Amino acid sequence: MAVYVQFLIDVLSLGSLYALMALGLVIVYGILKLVNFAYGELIMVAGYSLFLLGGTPLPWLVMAAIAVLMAIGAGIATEYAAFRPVRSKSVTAVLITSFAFSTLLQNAALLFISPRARTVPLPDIFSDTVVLGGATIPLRNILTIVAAAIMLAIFSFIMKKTVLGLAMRAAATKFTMARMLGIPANLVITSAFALSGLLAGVVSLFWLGRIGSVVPGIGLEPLLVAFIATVIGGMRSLQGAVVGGFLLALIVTTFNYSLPPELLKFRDAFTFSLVILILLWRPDGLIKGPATGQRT
Amino acid sequence: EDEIIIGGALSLTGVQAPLDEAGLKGAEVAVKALNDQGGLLGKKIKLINIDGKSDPVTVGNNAINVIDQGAELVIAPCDFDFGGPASREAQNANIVGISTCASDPLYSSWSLGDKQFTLSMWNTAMGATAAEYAFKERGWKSAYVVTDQFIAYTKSLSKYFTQHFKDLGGEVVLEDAYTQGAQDFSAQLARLQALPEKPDVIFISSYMPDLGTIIRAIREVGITTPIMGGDSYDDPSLFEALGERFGNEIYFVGHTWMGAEAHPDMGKFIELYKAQHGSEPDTSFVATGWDTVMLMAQAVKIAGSTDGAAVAKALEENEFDLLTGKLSYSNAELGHQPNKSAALIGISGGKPSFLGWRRAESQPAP
Amino acid sequence: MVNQSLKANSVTVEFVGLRALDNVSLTLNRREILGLIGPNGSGKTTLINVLTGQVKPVSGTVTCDGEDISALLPRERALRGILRSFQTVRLFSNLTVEENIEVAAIAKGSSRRAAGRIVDRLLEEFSLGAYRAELASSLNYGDERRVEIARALAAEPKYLLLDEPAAGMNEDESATLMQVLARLPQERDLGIIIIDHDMPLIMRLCHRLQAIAQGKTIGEGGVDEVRRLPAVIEAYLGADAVESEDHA
Amino acid sequence: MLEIEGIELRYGAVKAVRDVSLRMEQGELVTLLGANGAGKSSTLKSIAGVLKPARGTIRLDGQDISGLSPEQLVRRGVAMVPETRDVFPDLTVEENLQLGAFCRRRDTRGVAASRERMFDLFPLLAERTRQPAGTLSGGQQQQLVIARAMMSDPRLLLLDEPSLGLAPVIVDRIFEMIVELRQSGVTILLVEQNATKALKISDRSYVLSLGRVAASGTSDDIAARSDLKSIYLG
Amino acid sequence: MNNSKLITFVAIVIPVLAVMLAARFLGFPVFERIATLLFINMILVLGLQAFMGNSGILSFAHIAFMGIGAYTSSLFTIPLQMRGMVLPDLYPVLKPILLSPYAAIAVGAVAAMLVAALVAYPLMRLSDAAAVITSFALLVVMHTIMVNWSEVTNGPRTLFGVPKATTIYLAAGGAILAALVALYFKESRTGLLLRAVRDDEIAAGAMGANLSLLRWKGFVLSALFAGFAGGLWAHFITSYQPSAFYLKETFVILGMLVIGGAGTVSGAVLGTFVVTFAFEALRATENALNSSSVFPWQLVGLTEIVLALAMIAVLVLRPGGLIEAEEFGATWRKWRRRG
Ligand SMILES: Nc1ncnc2c1ncn2[C@@H]1O[C@H](COP(=O)(O)OP(=O)(O)OP(=O)(O)O)[C@@H](O)[C@H]1O
Ligand SMILES: Nc1ncnc2c1ncn2[C@@H]1O[C@H](COP(=O)(O)OP(=O)(O)OP(=O)(O)O)[C@@H](O)[C@H]1O
Ligand SMILES: [Mg+2]
Ligand SMILES: [Mg+2]
Repeated sequence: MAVYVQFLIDVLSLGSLYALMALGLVIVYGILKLVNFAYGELIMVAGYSLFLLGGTPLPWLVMAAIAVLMAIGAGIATEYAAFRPVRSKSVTAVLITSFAFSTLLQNAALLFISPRARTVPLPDIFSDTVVLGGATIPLRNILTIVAAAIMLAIFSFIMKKTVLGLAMRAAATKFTMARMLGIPANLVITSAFALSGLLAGVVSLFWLGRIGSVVPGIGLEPLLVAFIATVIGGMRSLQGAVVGGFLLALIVTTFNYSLPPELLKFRDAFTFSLVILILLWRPDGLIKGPATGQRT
Repeated sequence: EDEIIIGGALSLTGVQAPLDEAGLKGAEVAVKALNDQGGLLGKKIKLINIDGKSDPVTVGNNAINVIDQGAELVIAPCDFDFGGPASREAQNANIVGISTCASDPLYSSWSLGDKQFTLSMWNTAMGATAAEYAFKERGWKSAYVVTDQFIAYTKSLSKYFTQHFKDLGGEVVLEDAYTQGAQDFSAQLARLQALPEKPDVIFISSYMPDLGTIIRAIREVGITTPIMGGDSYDDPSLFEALGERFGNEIYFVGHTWMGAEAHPDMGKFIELYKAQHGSEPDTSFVATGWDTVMLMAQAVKIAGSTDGAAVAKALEENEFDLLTGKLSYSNAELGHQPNKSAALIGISGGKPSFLGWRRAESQPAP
Repeated sequence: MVNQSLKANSVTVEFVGLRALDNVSLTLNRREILGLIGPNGSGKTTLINVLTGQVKPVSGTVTCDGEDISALLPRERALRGILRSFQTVRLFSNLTVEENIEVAAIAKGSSRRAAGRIVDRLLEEFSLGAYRAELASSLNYGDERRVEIARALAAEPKYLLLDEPAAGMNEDESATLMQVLARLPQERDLGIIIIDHDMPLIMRLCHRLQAIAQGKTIGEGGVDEVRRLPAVIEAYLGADAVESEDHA
Repeated sequence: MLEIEGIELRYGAVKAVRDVSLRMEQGELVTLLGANGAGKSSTLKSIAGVLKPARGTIRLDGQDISGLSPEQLVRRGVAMVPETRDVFPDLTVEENLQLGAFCRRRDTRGVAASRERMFDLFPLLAERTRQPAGTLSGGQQQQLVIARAMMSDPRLLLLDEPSLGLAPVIVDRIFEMIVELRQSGVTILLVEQNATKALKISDRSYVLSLGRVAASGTSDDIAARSDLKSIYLG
Repeated sequence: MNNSKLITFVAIVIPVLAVMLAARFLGFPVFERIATLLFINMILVLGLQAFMGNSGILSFAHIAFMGIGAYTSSLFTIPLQMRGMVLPDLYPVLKPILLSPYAAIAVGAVAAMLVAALVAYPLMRLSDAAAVITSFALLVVMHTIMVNWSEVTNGPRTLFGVPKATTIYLAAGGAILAALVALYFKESRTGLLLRAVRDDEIAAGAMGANLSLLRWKGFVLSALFAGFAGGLWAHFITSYQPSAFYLKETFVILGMLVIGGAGTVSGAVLGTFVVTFAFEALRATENALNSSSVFPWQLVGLTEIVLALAMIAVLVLRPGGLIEAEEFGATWRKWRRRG
C-alpha cells in the first residue's frame, strides 16, 4: 500500500513539475514556434536571485516573489536579445542565438557569482513531511501539485478567455499581417516571453526545493524535460504540455520503480526511444491541439 | 632564464571547480611564500594556470599550452579523469606532474608514466580508512552503498570501501548506482526505503552538487542513519546545502583539517592565505594546492634541478612533511603509491569538526 | 493504345464535417485541354489533389491509362506522368530557375545531360532564359507561374494539371501564356486540365468544360454548351457576365 | 485626405518606387494601375505603414504619417487587403474575423453588426466559422481576407487585387460592395489587374510604370486613352 | 567539375594548406594542435552541412556518430597489454583484436555509417520540429548508451591508452577530401533533389522525389564524415570520455555551421575557421588578462561570453550565415565579371 501511495505521489508531483516546465516552454515553442534554448537559464536566474537574497532579512515569500520577477525579466531580456533581431528569419539562426544567450547567462553566473553550487534559502515547510497511507512524503511534493493546479487554471484562463492567446498565434504566424490589423505584435510576443518567465520562476522555486542549491548549469535538465514533455504531449496545445509532463513523469517513475539497477542506468535511453516511437507514430504529439491549417 | 615556471590546467569552471579552484588558491599562496623566501634554486617561481573547464580534452590542450610556455613542472587537476590528460602531456615532455588530489589508483606511474605522482592517498587507503572507522570504531555491521558512476574516483572509492568492509566481516545490504547530473534520486530512495532491514551506515561516493541533493533527499524522509564518504565531502557548499537540519551524523575521510590540531604549520598557512586572498580557507583542498607546490619545491631542491628524472628520483626516495601529513612514495615499479595518513572529519549541526588522523591497518590491493 | 486517359471514377472526399466532393467523375484524354470551372470552394482544387494523390478519397478510384492508381503516392503518380502546378505558387525558392526545372527532369530519372537539354528547351519556350541563374525567390508573380509550368513540363508529363495558372497576371501576360499552352497537347501527346476563373481565357483555350458546384458536377461538355447552362450561370458566372460576353 | 509626395521605396538595394505622388479626397475611389512590378503593392504597403519611405512624405488628414507603425495607422482608420492572401492559417474563420476587429474589440455591438454584414456578403464564410482558415479554398481565403479588413470599419481602405482567384459572381459582388462603401463615405484606393472593371467604378486613376506615375486623371479619361498599353510599359 | 566549383574548391584548399604549413613550421606545438583540431572539426562541420545544408533539417545527432567512430576505432588500437586496465570488462572476443590505427579509423567511420543507416530511415520522414526533436532524442539515446556501456566505453569515465596516430597532414588531407565530397554531393542528383525537398516537400513530392530516401542518403553520408572525424580525433586526443560527444560540442559544431552559412560548403569551411580563430584568440586574451592580474579576480567564462555575443551579432546581421546562398566560386566569378 505504502509503495503505491508513494508511487502515485511521485508521479503526480514530478508530473506537476514537468507539466509546469513544459507549459512555460509551450508558449514560446508551441505557439511562437521558437526554440528557446535559454529557457533553462530563466530557472537559473530565479535560483541565483534567491541565493543573493538569501542574506537579506526579507520574508521568504517576498524573496520568492522577487525571484519570479527576475525570471520574468530574464524572459523578456531573452526576447530582446536573442529573438527579436532574428525572429522569423531562420529556425536555426534563432536556435543558435538562443543557445548563445543561454551560454551568455551561464557564463555571467560563473564570472560574477561562482562556479560552485550555491545554497538557496528555502522555507521549512518545504522539507517537512506528512505520512499518507503509510508512506512518508515530503510536503513539498504536495505543494508542487497544488501550485501546478493553480498555475494551470490561471493559464487556461489567460489563453482561452482573453484575446492574448489568439493574438499570439496570429503574430507568430504572420507578423506583419498581424500588425496591419492593429495587433501590437511586438508587445504580444514580449508578453509571451514574460509569461514563459513567470512559469519558469514558479518552477524554479519547486525545482530548487528538490535540490537545495543552484549551479550555473542547473537549467539543462528542466529544459530537456520541458522539450520532451511538450513534444510528446503535442506542442500546439496547453493541454498537450500538461499531458506530456504527466506522461513523462509516469514513464520515468515507472522505470525507476521497475527496472533492475543494471538496466536502470539505461533509463534515459529507454525514455527517449519511447519519445522517438511516439513521434513516429504521431508526429504532432498525442494531443493534436487546434487543427492545423495546412493543405495543398 | 631567471624563472622556474610551474604550469597548471586546474579547472575554475564546471564540476571540478570546487576542488581545483581551492587547490589553485593554495598553490598561489605557496608560490608567493617561496618567492618571498628567495625563490627556488635562486630563481623566482612563476605559476601559470589555464582553466581546464572540467573537460579532460581542454585540460590536455592547456597542459600542452603551458609546457609550450616553458613550464618545467605541471600541477595536474584532481581526479584521474580530469588530471590524467595533463600528466600524460607532462610525461610526454619528460617533466614531473603532480595531481593536487587525484586518489584513484589509476593515478599511478603504471598508467601515466614514471614521472607522474599524486599528492593524495589512493582510494585503497581512503576506502579502507572509512571501512575501518565504520566497522571497528563504531561497530556498524551493515552498509548501503551508493556509487556515482561519473568518474574513476567515485567508482573506485566505493569499490575499495565495499571490499574492505566485507573483508572485515561487514555486510553490504544493497549496492546502488547513480550518475552525476541526474538530479533525481527517487529511484534509489525508493529502494532504500523498501529494504527489509535498515542498514547501520550509508556510504555515498559522489560529489557536489548532486551529493547535497542526495543527502537531503535521504534526510528529508526521516532517515537518520549515519552517512559516510570520501574527500569530496570536504566542500563548504555541502555543509551549507545541508544546514543545521540535515547536516548531522555524517563522516568522511579527507586530506587534512584546516586547524592547528592537524599540523603545527597550519596556522601560519592560514595567515598567509588570508593575507593573499582576503578570507579564511574553507576547505582542505587549499592545503593540497599548497602542499603540491611545496612538495615540488622540496624535491627540486634535493635534486638540484628541475630535470624530470632527477625530481622524480628525489620524490621516490624521500619522505616529506606536509600540511596533509607525512608523505612518501613507492618506486615506479610499484606505481608511485603514496604512503600517508588520512584525516577523519565529522559533520554535525551543519558544521565540520576534526576527529583526528587515521591510518588503515591494512588496505586492499589496487 | 486503348483508353489513354486519366480518370476519376465517382470519387467522394470528406473533410471534418464537410463533403468536398460528392461522387464526381472526370475524364481527361490525351491531346485535349479540359477546363474545370466552379464557384469558390466547389472542390476543383480538391479534385486535382485526388488525381495527384495529395488527398485520399473516401470512395471512388483514380485510373491512369486503364490502370487503377488509387493506392499510389503522389511521387509514384508523378513518375507515371501525372504532374501539376499549385494554386499558390510552390517553387524551390533557394534554387535557381534553371535548377528548379532541372530538378523535375532528374526526379523523373533523366540523366544530367538529358536534363540539361530539357532545361534549355523549356527556358527558351517560356522565354525565361534571362532569369536562368536567378534564385526563384527573386522572381515576380507572372514569372513564378511560368517557371512552375515549365518545371512540370520538364518531368515529361502525360497529364498536366494546372491550378489557376493565370491568376495575378495581366491580360498580356496571360495571352502569351495561352499561346504556349495551346500548342502543348498536340506537340507532346499531353492532356491538360486548367482551373481558372478568367472566363475569356478558359473559353479560348479549352476543348471541353466541366463545371462543378458544391462538390457535384453540374455540367459537362462543349465550351459554349456548358457556359449557357442555367445552373452554371446561376452558381458561377452571374447573369451579367454571360450577357456582356455575348456583346463582346 | 491622403497626400503622398515624392516617395521613394526600396527593398534593400532594389528601388521598387522611385518617385510617386498622389492625392485622394475624402470619400473618393481611386484606382492604381500598372504592369507587374510597377510598384503598386509597394505604394499601398507604404500607406499602411509596412514599408517606410526612403524619401518623401505621406500625409493623412494633413498629418505626416510616414513614421507611424502599422498598428497606429489601423487605429487611425486605415485597413489593407494585401495581395498575398495572408490569412492566419491555424486560426479559425471566426478567430480571423475577431482579430480583424482587434482595434475596436470593446465595441461588441458594432463588431457583431460588421460580422453579420460580412456573412451576408460572403455566405460561404458563414458556413465555415469553425474551420481553420488555412484549409479554406483559395477563393474562400481571399473572401476572408477582404471580410477581415472590413471588420475594422475603416475610413481608408487599401485593396490590392481583391478579385484574385474569385469566381465571376463573387467578383461582381465585390465590385458592388466597393461602390456601396464609397457611397457610405469610405475612401478607397484600389489596385486591380482587371483594368476595365476598375476604371468603370472609380472616380480617378493613376497609372504607375517603373516606379513612377506615368499618367493620371479621371477614370473616364484614362479609359479612353488609346495609348494605355504603352503607358503601362513606360 | 565546372569552373566556379573549382574556384570554390581551391579557395578552400589554400587556407587549409596555409594554416597547416604555418602551424607545422612556426614551431609552437600548441599551434599544431589547434590546427589539427580545426581540420578535424572541419570534417565534422562539412558532414553536418552535407545533411543539414541540403535537407534543411537540423540534426543534433551528428556528434554522436563522431562518438561511434571514436570509440569503435579506439577499441581496436588500444595496446593489448593495457586493455585490462583501461577496459576491465571488455568482451573476451574483442580482447585480442588489434588493428593499425588507419584501418581502425576506417572501421570506425564505416561503423558510424552503418548505425546511421540502420536507425535513421524511419526518422527521415519527419520534418520540422518533430525532426529536430527526434534527432535530439537520438543524441540522448546514443549518449546514454555510451555513458553506460562500460564494457566497450569504460562508462562515463575516461577511456585512455589510445595511441596517437593522427598527424596534422592526415587531418588536413581528410578535411580537403571532405570538402571535395561535400561540394560534389551538393551538386549531385541526390543533392539537388534534396535541396528541392528542403524548399518545398510537397512540390518536390509531386514531381516524384522520394523524400525519406533522399534524406536518408544525406544522413548516412554525414554520419560517415562524423565517424571518420571521430576516429581521427580519438587518435589525436588519445584519452576522452562520452561527454566529449554531447550538447556542448553539438553547439560548437552547429555554431560553426550556422555562422558560416549552412547552405554552402564554403560557408561551412569559413565558419569553422572563424569560430576556431575567434575562440583561440579570445582564450589567449583571457589567459593573458588573468596572468597579468589586471583584474582583481579570475576572469572565468569571458571567452564564452564574448563569443556568444559575437554569434548573436553575426546572426542578427546575416541570419543565413556569412556565406548565405551562393558558393564562394559563383560569387567570385560574378564579381570578376563586373570588374
Ligand atoms: N484540409 C481541409 N480541411 C477542411 N476542409 C477543406 C480542406 N481542404 C479543402 N476543404 C474544403 O473543401 C472545399 C473545396 O475546396 P477546394 O480548394 O477544392 O475548392 P476550389 O474549388 O478549388 O475553390 P477555389 O476556386 O476558391 O480555389 C472547400 O469548401 C474547402 O473549404
Ligand atoms: N520583398 C521584396 N524584396 C525585394 N524586391 C521586391 C520585394 N517586393 C517587391 N519587390 C520588387 O519591387 C518592385 C515593385 O513591386 P510591387 O510588388 O510593388 O509591384 P506591383 O506593381 O504590385 O506588381 P504586381 O502587379 O506583380 O503585384 C518589383 O520589381 C519587385 O520585384
Ligand atoms: Mg482552388
Ligand atoms: Mg502587387
